[in-house]
Amino acid sequence: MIDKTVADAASAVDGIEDGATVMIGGFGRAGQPVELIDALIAQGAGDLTIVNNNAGNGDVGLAALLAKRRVRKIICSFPRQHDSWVFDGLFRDGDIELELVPQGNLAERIRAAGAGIGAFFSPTGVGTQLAEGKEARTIDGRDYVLEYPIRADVALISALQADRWGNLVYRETARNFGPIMATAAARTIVQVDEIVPLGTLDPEAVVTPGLFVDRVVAVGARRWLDDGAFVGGVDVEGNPLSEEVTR
Amino acid sequence: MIDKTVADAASAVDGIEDGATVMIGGFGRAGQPVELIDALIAQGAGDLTIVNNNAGNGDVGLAALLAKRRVRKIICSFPRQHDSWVFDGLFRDGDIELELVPQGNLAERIRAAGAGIGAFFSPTGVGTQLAEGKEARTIDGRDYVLEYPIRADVALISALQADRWGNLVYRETARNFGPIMATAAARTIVQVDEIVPLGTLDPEAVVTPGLFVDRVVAVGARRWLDDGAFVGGVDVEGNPLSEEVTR
Amino acid sequence: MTTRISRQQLAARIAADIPEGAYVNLGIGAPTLVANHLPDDLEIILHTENGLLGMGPAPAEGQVDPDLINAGKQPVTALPGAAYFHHADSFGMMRGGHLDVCVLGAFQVSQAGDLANWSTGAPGAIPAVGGAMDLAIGAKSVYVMTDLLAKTGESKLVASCSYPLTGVGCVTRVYTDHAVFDVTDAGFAVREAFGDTTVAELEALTGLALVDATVVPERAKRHEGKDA
Amino acid sequence: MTTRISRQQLAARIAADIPEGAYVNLGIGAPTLVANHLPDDLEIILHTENGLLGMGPAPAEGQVDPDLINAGKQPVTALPGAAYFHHADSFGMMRGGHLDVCVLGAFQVSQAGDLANWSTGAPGAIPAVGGAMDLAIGAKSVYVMTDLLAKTGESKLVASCSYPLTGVGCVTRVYTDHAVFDVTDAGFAVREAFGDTTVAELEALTGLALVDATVVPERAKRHEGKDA
Repeated sequence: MIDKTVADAASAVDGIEDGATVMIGGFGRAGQPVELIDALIAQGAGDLTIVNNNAGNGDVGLAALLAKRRVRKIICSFPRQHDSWVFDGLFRDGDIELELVPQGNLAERIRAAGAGIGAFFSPTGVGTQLAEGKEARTIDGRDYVLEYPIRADVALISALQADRWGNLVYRETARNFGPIMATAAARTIVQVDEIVPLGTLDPEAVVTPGLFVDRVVAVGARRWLDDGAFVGGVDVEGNPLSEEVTR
Repeated sequence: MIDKTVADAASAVDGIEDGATVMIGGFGRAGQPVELIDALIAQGAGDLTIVNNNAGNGDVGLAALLAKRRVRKIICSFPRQHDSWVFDGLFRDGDIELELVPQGNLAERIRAAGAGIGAFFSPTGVGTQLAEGKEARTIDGRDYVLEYPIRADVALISALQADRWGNLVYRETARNFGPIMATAAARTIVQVDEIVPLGTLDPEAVVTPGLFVDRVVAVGARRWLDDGAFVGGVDVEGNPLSEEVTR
Repeated sequence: MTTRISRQQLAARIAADIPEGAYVNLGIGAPTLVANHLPDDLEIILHTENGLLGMGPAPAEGQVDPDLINAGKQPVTALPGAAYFHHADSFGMMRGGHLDVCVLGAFQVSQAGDLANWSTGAPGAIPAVGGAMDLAIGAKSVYVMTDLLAKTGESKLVASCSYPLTGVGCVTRVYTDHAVFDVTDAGFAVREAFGDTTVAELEALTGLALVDATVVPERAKRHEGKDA
Repeated sequence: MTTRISRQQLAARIAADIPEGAYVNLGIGAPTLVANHLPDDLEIILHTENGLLGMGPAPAEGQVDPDLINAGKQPVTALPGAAYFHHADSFGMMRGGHLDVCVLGAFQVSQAGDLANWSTGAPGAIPAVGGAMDLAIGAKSVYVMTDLLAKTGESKLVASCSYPLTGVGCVTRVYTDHAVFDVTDAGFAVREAFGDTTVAELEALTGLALVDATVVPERAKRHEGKDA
């Protein structure tokens, strides 16, 4: 019997090695695999390359991982935010490497890795600083730059429900990077609100087939869904965070 | 109020011009837009370039369109079948041009057109006759050939249900080429079993957002779903077809 | 002194140019104000690049759902007829030319339609681009919403951008507090000057030679796109 | 005369090499027979490139659903845990190296692992390739299922293919009615000879120098892939 479920978040992140490239899903807080990031912090792997849309917020989650100096390089589209002070400090001090990628190229490069595409010509970024040094070509009168796949050793993503084969459904805009990161990593680790029996998920509505998933851990319903509060993270000291959703 | 529904298949295909490139969905009979193809035959456009996985079966649908010599060129992966005698005859007589494309490259080239990708490096077909004359490149130790998008003036596809915004859900393996062809054509025309009220389709399960759809026509439940018989096509003489499903 | 309209008036002015049935992406910041001015009796479908078509207004008090946010990470709602999708599909919609209109802010727009809106290029600044470059090149019509003059008094309409570019030749039209400008092959054309503002005054403010939009056609759309 | 096993025995032999949890694509024709020999008590997930993971057996009499077919356009069923997807996603699974095993037929396999199975190259033949080239390069392990000898008596294992290629260096292992061969850097290695067949007899049949698979390791998999 195939059973990709594991008992807890610690088991889920077991074996992530120093120097690994780790994709982390989520756009802002939606789809952020909070419990898996906390487990990665506890697990201790360092010298990581992180692929995420942002570079951490406040002092929790990815920002906490950065604060512990576990991250050598980050590949993202939008590091600078009002609450990205952890990344900002590391970057100004030259303690973290940044590869800035336009968000759509980031998504497409991840998708290309999962789909076995060797490289692709994108019109995004043409003529800008972010295309400097990249191969350019005019095709049918339009200008493009050549973009390469982004692969990872591990993807940490969040979904709503899974079955034991690893089939996933997401919820609203929390879907964001999860489905493509799941395809682009050698090992895809997923936290879900709940594991449902095989055959429960509508095969027409499965977004990520279990083919792409290696480990699934149920972390319970996100309490934010009940009371509008975002909880579940830990701060730099490891203390639980309980914070109202920012409007 | 946005309303992409049209009254009948004839209205749906109105305006397709001589010389147009027309994508036709379906893999075998699953997802084949039978009523739209019949309407295109009646509409009369010729000198067409057709993009389809196959090149017609029996004497109906796409085969009937070919038999009426409306098709100048076909882009497909698998023209030769046990019942592709219409195409076979035209091809042997030099009366139709064939661009043979491996099925995955066909799908990815259609997807690239819809996603604004200028070209992409594919590992499929490397070192074969079908890659002859194509630009080749080794990336990270693997060999690839450069493949270009396939765009169309019109896509004719079939789905299960639509709403008046053109959101689509499909049924089982009848999904096949519909979602990608919908993105790659200047005008996407869809036949569905039924139009449902806006808000009926689960936004998590919509496969083709209405953004990609221009016209929708309800053709009623395919009778095959009721009695296991494939009907709805016409033969070369324009007579209705009623045929048991081939095992 | 030329006539200036308020930020809300400008949002309303842009909203008035968006036809029913349009698929529209409103950029982070001021462009989001346009949504408040879209007529209730017209169906205009909003796209947010983090994976939603059919975005609705902000939720009522106590109805915040942190899984349902816009590109600015603010809580939103979804309308009947909405659809969710992942980031690759979402940016495929944009890059593939399927959106009709995108409204963006700007630091500078050049008379060739180049847009600079992601970085001032200041030394030591931490860069962040997000979806700006994808939005700039993706929509059939790219509208810029901005004050004509920066806070320091310089014109944001320029002969050529000094700030780092977001996109080359991508802007269709610029809506400012003084006037609406089309980007044409002959440079900026004044499509509409607000109140008693004159073309001569706009030329003085921008330092550019301006043409009359009524005699120079709007720049051709760059994508074939849908014809619905 | 060497020992030969039947087509069904060969299908069973291949099925025995597929572990639980594997994602498997069975090509059109003889390879589909392998499905009948997969143990009922093991979960092995079948992929069909026309958009289904979790494919089940043929439907019962009267239960044919023409929307639910396999790549050979035969009616099939879907198991609990199945998922549907479109063609670009389906071939992305294959091209991206996510399938563990693919079983294909062959006209010829070269000792470098080249596969020829889509065209005899005969003058006037109408070509058709379907998904063969994608399957050949996509799976982590590409197994060929074939008679060792063509009907005309020539070996299908060859020094180099004379028929048009489907894929270069893509075959992992060849299951024939006489023996199982691994493709190695040293050429074909006899992994298992059926009955009283000897390596010398196989060398005579194929005209190739063969090595013993127990002394030459299996070719390394070409994709990193999943480690689950």
